[in-house]
Amino acid sequence: MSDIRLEERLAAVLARLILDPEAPPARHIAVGAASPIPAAACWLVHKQGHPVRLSLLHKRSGNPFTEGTRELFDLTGQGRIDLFFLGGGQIDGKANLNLVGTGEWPGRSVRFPGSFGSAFMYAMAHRTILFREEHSPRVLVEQVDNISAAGVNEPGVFRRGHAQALVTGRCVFRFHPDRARFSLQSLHPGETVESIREATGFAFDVPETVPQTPDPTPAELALLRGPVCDEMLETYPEFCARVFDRKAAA
Amino acid sequence: MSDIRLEERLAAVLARLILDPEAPPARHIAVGAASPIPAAACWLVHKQGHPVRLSLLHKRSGNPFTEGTRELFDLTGQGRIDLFFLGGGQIDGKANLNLVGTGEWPGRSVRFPGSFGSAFMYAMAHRTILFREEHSPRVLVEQVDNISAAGVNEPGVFRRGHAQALVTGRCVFRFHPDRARFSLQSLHPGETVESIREATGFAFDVPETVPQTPDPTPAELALLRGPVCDEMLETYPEFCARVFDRKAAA
Amino acid sequence: MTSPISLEAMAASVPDGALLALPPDNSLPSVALAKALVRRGARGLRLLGVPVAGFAADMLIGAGCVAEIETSAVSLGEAGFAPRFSAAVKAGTIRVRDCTCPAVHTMLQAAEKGVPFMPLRGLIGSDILAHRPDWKVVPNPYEGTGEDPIVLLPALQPDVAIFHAVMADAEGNVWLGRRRECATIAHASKRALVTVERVVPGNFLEDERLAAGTISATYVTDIAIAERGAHPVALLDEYGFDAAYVSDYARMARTEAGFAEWLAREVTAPQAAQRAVAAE
Amino acid sequence: MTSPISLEAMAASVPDGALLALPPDNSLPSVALAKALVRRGARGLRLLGVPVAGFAADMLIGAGCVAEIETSAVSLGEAGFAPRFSAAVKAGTIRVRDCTCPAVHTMLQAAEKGVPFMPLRGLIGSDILAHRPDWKVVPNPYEGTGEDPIVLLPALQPDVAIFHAVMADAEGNVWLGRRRECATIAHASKRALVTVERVVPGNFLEDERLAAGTISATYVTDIAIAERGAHPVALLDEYGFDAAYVSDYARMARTEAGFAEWLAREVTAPQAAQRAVAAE
Repeated sequence: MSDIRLEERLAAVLARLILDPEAPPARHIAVGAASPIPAAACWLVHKQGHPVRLSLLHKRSGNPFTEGTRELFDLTGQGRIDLFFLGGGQIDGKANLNLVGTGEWPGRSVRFPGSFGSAFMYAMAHRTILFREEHSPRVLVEQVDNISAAGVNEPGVFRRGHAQALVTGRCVFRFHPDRARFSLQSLHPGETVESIREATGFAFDVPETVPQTPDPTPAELALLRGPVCDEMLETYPEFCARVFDRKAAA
Repeated sequence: MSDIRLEERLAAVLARLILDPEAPPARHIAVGAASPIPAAACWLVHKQGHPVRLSLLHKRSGNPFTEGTRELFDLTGQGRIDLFFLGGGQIDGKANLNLVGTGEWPGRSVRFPGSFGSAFMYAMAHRTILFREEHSPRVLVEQVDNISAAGVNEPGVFRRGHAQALVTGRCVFRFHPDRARFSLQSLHPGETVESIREATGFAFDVPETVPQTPDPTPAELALLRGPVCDEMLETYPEFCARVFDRKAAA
Repeated sequence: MTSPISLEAMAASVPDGALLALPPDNSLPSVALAKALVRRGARGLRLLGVPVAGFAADMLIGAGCVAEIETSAVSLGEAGFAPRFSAAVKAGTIRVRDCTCPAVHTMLQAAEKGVPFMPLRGLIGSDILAHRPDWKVVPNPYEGTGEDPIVLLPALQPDVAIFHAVMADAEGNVWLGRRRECATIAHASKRALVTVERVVPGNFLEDERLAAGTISATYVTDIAIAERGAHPVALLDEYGFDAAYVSDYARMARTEAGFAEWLAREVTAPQAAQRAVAAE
Repeated sequence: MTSPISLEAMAASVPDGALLALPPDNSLPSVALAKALVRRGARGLRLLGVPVAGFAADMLIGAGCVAEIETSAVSLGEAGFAPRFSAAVKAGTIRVRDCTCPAVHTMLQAAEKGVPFMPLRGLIGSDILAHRPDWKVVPNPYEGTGEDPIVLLPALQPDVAIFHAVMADAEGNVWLGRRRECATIAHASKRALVTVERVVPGNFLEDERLAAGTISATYVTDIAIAERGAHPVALLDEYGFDAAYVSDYARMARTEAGFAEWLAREVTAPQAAQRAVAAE
């Protein structure tokens, strides 16, 4: 199926991670505004019939929050957000995230927009899926220049969850908070363990055999291109036009 | 003017205390539900043309709060409530209030409804006028059985305000937080220093001359019986019927 | 999303011993559910008045459903002291954890934010504080060492929030306007059981005029339809306070026997629920 | 009660150096007032993004009005990084106090309640915490001695809250629906300056449908009418986001010269305010 777009593959990969039976159940997922692929994954899970509540931040109509943006953080503090997505201008081998900037604090080399709620969400959501399409030594670094949100904490620090996995345009890494290391879980088509090593600035574990990331099934593709796209048109018009060749009605 | 009702006199006394130029300005006053005489005093000040904001708790229409009852306490915490009224099942000579009950904690002899917000409001409003119509040794005691809200605090404890005065059906006491004592300020008609001493369970200071509490002026009476009553009919129908011989339209 | 359940099923879902958060008589209590709890014979309930308790609490206490109450006051408002509460305190058959209004809000807000405690000004010098070993006085860490004592209050997470709203929508959102203490109660509690006058189509969160007064279905465990479910308490602009009903209660509940008679007539008799609805 | 003042008078009432709290681009920023501040030549402003900053902040920074910004992020959303903010950070001409979203809310909620601090979970291990000497890590007093470190944040009281609402009423109340961070900002700040699309008769607090989305006049210092005052940001169901306008800004503001040209055309030229209104 050469007509599978990378975005579709990534959405399907994320959907399977959401449903991972070994992870805590995902009853309520929050998705940030600039995250069309994670949003597509969540809608895919929803359209597959799984009972999941989606809080799509910055959705203009039907914004689920009536306390302003505080409510997402309060919900997460209460333990009601099961899964959140985070990215990072830099991500390191201990799953530390840098959303602030490179170089001297507060980002004198390249300033990123800022940490948003990451320093809180990463510790207080039941789990986090890290997602960054660009997979390069520039992004995946040995050690982030500045830690916006820490991958693990010292023993005794209250923390509800950690990174479950890191999904990139090249592969899926599983994160192991007990040893603060990633392991390679699957390779997207065209990638090898060696190509991943070259593109990755941090060391990671490699199991004896590393499977290929499975293709989205025809059923998944049909849902993505149909009902998932329908739901996303209002919030992500450019994404839907580019990936699904669909435009919102004027 | 023998036709002045006690409630009218008390409302006029309270209004003058609200406007006392020596006290911090009363720009925003909150009044509890069961307080028709303080409410009448506030409306009188308002109808005299003074720029005062009134937050009448439990007013059904036009309730000023959109955060629920929390908002009154937040406003007071912010320092935005200049004046509050409190009473007490017992009030003692140090201006301690007992709204919990008499006898062993939590009021095994006579249980009162409870402290409401007094333990907070008394310390955090810029000033409080104590009002209790019943003036007897049962109510005005040497020492309250249980302190719902303390009249004064140790040095170093943050506190924004204290009791300004205690108004009863017999007299007006001024409170002196520096020495934690009341002094007699004025006597209602028919009372003497001796009659007050007999009716009061706590010791208080008496200046050389104690004036009589002035009568409400004809202008004050006209306002109370007209526009003040108009404002109060919805919230305090029984009070208006009894004091002003007015009934709400059906 | 959530289909309404029956009032009796809702009452059955409240276990004996649960900590129930109830709004006051001016803020949409579910008297209908309180009556259903009496009918189901609930026992050992712990009530939290947010921040004060009223008619429903006094009735539950009188009916023997309540082991403990944490509140800033119990009052019938214009109808006077709460008679069954006062009797239970005198008899020592109820544990009272006296509180003060902003402390109730603060403890719930701490639970709402998922933090273990929050500070509150005032309270120092009060015997309410002296009787609360769970409230701690610490020096303000933002002042010099040991200065400026301030009270810390622990987060309080009720087992069940119970209140009455005007309406629910097809998604399970409920609308109750400005009475936002009910939102805080729902956010802070493990479960929220909400009675409503009616269920309407649509989604309140899609309507800018209604959204601000809506509690999201995220927090709502179950909904039951109970017409005039706040009665005798007023419900916004839907119906007024039934002062005669409460006065009658206050008079009869002065004695154990009078209360029992009232309860039989208004709550436990077969047609009591329906009669109560038509009572005003 | 409050008579509306002019936008320019409102801008004049904001002193140089003031700490201004601004809502984000999805929550009713007053872009109209930000432009008026540029026109009046405000200097040394300290901005607080609640919890993030967007278009208005980048413009104020580019125009040289801003000495310091405290925020969890500055972003133009889909239009990418905030160009004048990024340039100012690189040049070292702005002090940045990096924050994290719930910490902004918590510091304002502490001011709203009048307490000196509030705790917040998370943050530990982040360099954001390491660069905030005003945030303290203390052992949770509700655990055993020295256990469970938790962060305390000080109350933050802005000098001026600035936002745009849909409408004001005759009493000076303003209505903005579910965007309740604006209410928290108004409660926490010393003054609140609110631009509105229109002023209508009546009192929103008398209307159960509108009351929940209303900010009481208690908190509102002044109101100015600014039609399309959030533009290019969306305003509830009143008007949409003007993506082309923001993209054009993002492109021109990549350089100092391009920004100057944009500013002259859209803000400081005599008819700029009117043109901006008609721009979509």
